[in-house]
Amino acid sequence: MSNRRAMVIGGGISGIQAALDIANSGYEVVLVERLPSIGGHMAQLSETFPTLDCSQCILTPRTVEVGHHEKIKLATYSEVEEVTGQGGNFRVKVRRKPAYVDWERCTGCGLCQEKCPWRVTSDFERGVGKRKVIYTLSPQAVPNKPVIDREHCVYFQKEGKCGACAKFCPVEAIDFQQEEELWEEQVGAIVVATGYDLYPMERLSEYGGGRYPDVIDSLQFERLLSASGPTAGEIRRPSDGAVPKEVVFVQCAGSRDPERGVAYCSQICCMYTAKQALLYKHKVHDGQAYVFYIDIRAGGKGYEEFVQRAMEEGVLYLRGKVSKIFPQNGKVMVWGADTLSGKRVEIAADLVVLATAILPSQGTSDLTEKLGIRIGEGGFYEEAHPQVQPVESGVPGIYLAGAGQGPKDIPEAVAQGSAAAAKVLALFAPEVSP
Amino acid sequence: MELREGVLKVGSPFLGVVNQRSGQVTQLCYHCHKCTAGCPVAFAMDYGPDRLLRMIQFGLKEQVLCSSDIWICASCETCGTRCPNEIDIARVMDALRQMAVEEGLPTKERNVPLFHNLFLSIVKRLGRMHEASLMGLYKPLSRDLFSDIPMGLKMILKGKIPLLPHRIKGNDEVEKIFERSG
Amino acid sequence: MRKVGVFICHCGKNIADTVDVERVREALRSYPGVAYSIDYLYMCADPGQDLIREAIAKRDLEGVVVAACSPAMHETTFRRTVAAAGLNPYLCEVANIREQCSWVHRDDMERATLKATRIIETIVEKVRHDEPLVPLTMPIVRQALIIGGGIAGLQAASDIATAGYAVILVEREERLGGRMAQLSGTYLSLDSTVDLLREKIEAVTRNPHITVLTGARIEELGGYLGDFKVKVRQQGNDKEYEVGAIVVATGYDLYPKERLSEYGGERYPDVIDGLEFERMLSPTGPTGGEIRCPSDGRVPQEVVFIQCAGSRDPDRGVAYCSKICCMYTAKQAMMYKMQVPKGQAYIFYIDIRALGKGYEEFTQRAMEEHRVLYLRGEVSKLFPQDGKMIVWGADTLSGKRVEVAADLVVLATPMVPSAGAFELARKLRVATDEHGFFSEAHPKLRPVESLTAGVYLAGACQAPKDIPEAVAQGSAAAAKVLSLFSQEKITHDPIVAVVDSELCAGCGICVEVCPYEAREIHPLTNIAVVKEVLCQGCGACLVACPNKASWLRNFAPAQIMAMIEALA
Amino acid sequence: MRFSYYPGCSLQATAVEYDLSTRAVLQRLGVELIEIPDWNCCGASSAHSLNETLALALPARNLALAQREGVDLIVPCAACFNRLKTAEKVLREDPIKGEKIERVVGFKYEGGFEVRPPLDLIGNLIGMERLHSMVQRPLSGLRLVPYYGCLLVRPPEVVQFEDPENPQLLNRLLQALGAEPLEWSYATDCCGGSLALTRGDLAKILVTKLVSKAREAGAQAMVTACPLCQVNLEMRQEEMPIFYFTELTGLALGIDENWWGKHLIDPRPLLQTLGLTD
Repeated sequence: MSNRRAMVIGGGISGIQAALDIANSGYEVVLVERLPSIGGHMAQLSETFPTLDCSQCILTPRTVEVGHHEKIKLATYSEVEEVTGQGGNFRVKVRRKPAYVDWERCTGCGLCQEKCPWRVTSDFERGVGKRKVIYTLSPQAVPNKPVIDREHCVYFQKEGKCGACAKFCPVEAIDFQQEEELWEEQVGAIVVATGYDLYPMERLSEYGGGRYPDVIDSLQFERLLSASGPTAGEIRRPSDGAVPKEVVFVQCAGSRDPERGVAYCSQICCMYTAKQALLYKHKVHDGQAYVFYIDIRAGGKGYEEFVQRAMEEGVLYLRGKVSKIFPQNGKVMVWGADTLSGKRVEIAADLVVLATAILPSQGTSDLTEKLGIRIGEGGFYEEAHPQVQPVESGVPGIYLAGAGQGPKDIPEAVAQGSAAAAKVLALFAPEVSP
Repeated sequence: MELREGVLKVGSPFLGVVNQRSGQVTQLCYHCHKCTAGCPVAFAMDYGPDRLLRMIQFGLKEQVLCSSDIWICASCETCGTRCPNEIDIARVMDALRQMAVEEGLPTKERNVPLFHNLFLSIVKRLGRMHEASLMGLYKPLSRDLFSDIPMGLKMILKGKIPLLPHRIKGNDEVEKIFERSG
Repeated sequence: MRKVGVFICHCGKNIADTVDVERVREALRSYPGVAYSIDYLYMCADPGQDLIREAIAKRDLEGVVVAACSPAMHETTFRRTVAAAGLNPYLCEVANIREQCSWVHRDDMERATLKATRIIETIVEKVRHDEPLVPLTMPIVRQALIIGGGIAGLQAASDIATAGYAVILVEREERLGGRMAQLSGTYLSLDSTVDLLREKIEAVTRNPHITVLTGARIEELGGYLGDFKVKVRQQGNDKEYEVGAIVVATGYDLYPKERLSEYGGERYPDVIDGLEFERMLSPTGPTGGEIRCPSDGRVPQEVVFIQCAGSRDPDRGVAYCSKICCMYTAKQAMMYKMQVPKGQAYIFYIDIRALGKGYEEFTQRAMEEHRVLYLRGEVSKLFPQDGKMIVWGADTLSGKRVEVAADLVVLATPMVPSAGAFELARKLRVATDEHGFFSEAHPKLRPVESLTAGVYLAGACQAPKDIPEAVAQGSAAAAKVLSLFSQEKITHDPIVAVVDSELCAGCGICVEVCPYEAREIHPLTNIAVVKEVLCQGCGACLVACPNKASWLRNFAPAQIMAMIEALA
Repeated sequence: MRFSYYPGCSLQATAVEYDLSTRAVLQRLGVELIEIPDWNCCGASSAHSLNETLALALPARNLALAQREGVDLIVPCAACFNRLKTAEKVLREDPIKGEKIERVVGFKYEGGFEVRPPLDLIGNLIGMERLHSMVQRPLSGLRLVPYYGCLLVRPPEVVQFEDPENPQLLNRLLQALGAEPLEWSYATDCCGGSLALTRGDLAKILVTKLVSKAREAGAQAMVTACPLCQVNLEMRQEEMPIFYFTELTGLALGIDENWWGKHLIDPRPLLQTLGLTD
């Protein structure tokens, strides 16, 4: 008799969808997420193509539903430590990092975050914004419970100095002695939905990634566009806070570049760049947006029309790669080419946005070893058959969803989340005679 | 504005003016080159219709308006008929020619606008075309005195080119149309 | 007068920093009908919820307003809380003073406080007029109908049946497999589709839960979510089935070649479309897998492939990209080169859209290993000359015109919805887009649901897509069906439209405007009737009704007027 | 059948044989033509190159004259036809430009009549069957390529005539006349007519190509419906006669007008070898 509980690893949109589909069918789900709250990269996005729906607005009902769901056990700030057993009967050790906050007591009032005197660069804001040392990822975080960043916490680093959070916490939830937790979950099936990271900009040295403040990556630009981001949705360049009047978007920044080991296409950049350029034009009417591209890959419903709309609204597409980016007189000079006119192009930009390559999220390869599933080229999970078994891992009981299997956009990740759920549901189905 | 080494500046109103005058959304071009591939005279052009659209997008007004392309275009409409993005390039060419003349920009193909100007001046005067007058004016001014002369004589002999002009009765109406059209 | 309690949340500093919650609390205490008012740091936290439960018990509250964040966040939380205290959950409402007030007025505490008070007062009025409601329920027929026996439909059928539920699979053709059965091999691995498909078909035909009806069509459809009644015609016989859910997987057709007159339409035998070339490549095809010119059977030495032969062409009404052509063309060119190594393959393209795992590398392989010549440009004209097809094209990258004397030309014509899809959509009461593809409920988060409850979408009927995407969608649609079937009963939000039979004139305008097919005119009484389980509470009918005979439960006209009064 | 008639400048001069043959053929087919009085030049390709308003207003004056006649307007010259259709489209569909043109010309466009080329009149309104039944002298043995050129078929949304990539009316007409229309792929490729005088070198290249393709197809002559094409094609080569389709129609209907002498390349030797003329 197999165990009819499922585990979903990864709390991005794909994992959320899988968890909800399984839980809504009456089975228990353990949702494991590495970060303190769920939502994944979708929570960082501003608006979504091609409808320009606000990402946070369409995502929040889903995260909230997960948070409330009787059948879903949320294990955030946690990672899978060890997996034993087999399809139908897995035993999974989960390790939860110490939050130094007793989440049972914590009411999520946010007073600790307000009182904490220390600000550090926020990963969630991708470095273009700051957060407190005790923090949640966003005001809509699910669960809405903070964690203390031990590395930057004065209490930990200076032997007990500070402790403001503990002093002000009305429910005495701060627990500097908290230790990591390790426990075991027994599940019958596992959905792996660990998503993606972006290629580190620092490795794109010809573009000055990491060296020039006004050369940013696309998720940073999403945070600048986002109403809940550090600039409250105003486009301000990092160096001096000025509104950039000339913005250059560079697609395939790292992708389709076998020399860098990223031979594949990251699939979503063409569309989000078109969206970013369009949103930029909506916010800075007299601004000019340029997009350097190699091929415009608008292969989805309404996508081609969306790119055409961006062009119609004045975004200038230049077909070619950028060869070099460097600062000059307060501007960022972009040397590129336009293969359609056969000309070299030089733009004095105020801001450059790099559509950096999609990589499997960190820890993907560790997890494949723990799960005994295969990893393919590019470091993504390998499906059992690329055409007809896209969500099967090849190991019975373990299924794949979302960008961990390969770059994909939200609707595809959602469809895969549901598809993986279908496999779990079929596995869990009681034997019924027809 | 030199594209090769200089700084690309796109904010120029040229694109908008061309769009407005031609009634086309030229930036929808995705440069599939179908226009140029089917253009009967692209071989003689400086750039070809597709690149010309690109240069309009770049705002390279002078290069575009001084190009031979706009005068070599035979207005055959093959490009616009086949354009997947519904850009009627012949209308764009019309707009460019009109702008080039208005701006008085020089062109290698000076005989084409010369011809059109003489053509219209005759129509303005007579209400209709008169080939003999047109040739009489065009040949010396184009500095192309001798080509096609035997052909012209042959036509006169065959009664295909009347020597005396015919002025229509309502010529004042036609003149008014010219005046009101600016 | 109903005794209402008001619970004002600080949301930490999110609200309290901008809104003076104490003043709001005091202001509400004197508002008519408010029996109790209190503020707290975090209402959604357990102590906050305890406050609400205790107040209901101690003060005999008959209605609750929680002034906090958006109802999208915590309406469910608070309704559960009041239900636990014995109050009907629909007598609890959330007043949004965070997203709609504190977050957007950070620089003006005075007016933000006033606005918050007003927002709460309107919701107090709403609660005073709210009716206690119970969710609607209805039974489910646990049998699914799949329309279309291509790869997406097969996948959906087998996933649903594997979970133990009965499936009726209706396929128009005499065989299963759809378009995939016509293909030679898949891209990337060049595996034979025949073998891959055989496994999928066998999984379906061998499953005792699945009834396969080939050569069959949907004649009629009635009923709704959980209880559809479908009439299927097969070999002239009609049979009726009851199903609880429907998956539409009707796939695609290719755009008719004859409409591409600059490419010769159907005039030239050696100009064929992508599927015709697939048949030529397929070992089960008419040439036994040999590539031959249809005109005279010779082996073509120069083959020109034309991508976007109609797609991305708003001028033709096909503004969209057909998504799969870049990849199958690369595959076809590669397979051609493998069969005719000395031949030359040319591909005219605009953008190479290698959108999938390993796809980019695959097209690179076509260029590098197989020396397929990619030319960036569109073909302007095709015509026969001396037994060859002359192709006039261009390469925008060199700026040169290109002329090829080809033996064979393969057009990657657009994917269009399969014939009859539009009529089927009408029968199913499912919306389609301007091109005739079925419309999904939300482009991002609900890709396999239609807006019609109980009808799900899979595969290319929704938009062009390739095999792995179609398979994933087939499974995804199955997951929706399985979730539905796992419920004991269907429960439905009771916030639905109601009709005042005294006022309704039976004009039928509401039936027209309802996007969910939730309304009809009763044949005997000639009055609009709401099918409550289909109603999504969108309110379109209310607005449309010329007699104001309709309203939503707990949004009655008098109630809304009272809410407006509170603002005045 | 009664139609108004706009010959245009070319048909009074370089294309006089097109005018003669059109009038004769239509009369034989029972069509009464009323030449619109005091018509003016449509501006041809010069006006639209230099001045958009003028390019619309010049043909619009002729539409105003035709409107008074209240019957469909026959326009044999493909260039004039194209310009008149362009003006008509603006007057019908573009309220802003249309109103401006009306003001410049001083009339109000009310429509109620169509602008048609004679090919449309003969092929679609009279019909090929009727035409065929009236043929007295079938053009047997005459191998021809139909040549439409540009202005009769493009842009399709303006001229609203035949499929610009594969028009059929000329082929069907030649068949009805008993001639042998040949398949070739250049029926709507440009001859460079608008550059005939200004860039004769380019026109020559285009004409040479067309004529050699016609010869390759086995043609003895080409058949046109455009005076610009006809002149350009006859000016820039010396071997292949270029017919107006109306001339051949007249010949087949037994009309013995002698317009052949007007050609720059005399077609009579060809017709004589086939016994089609004396």
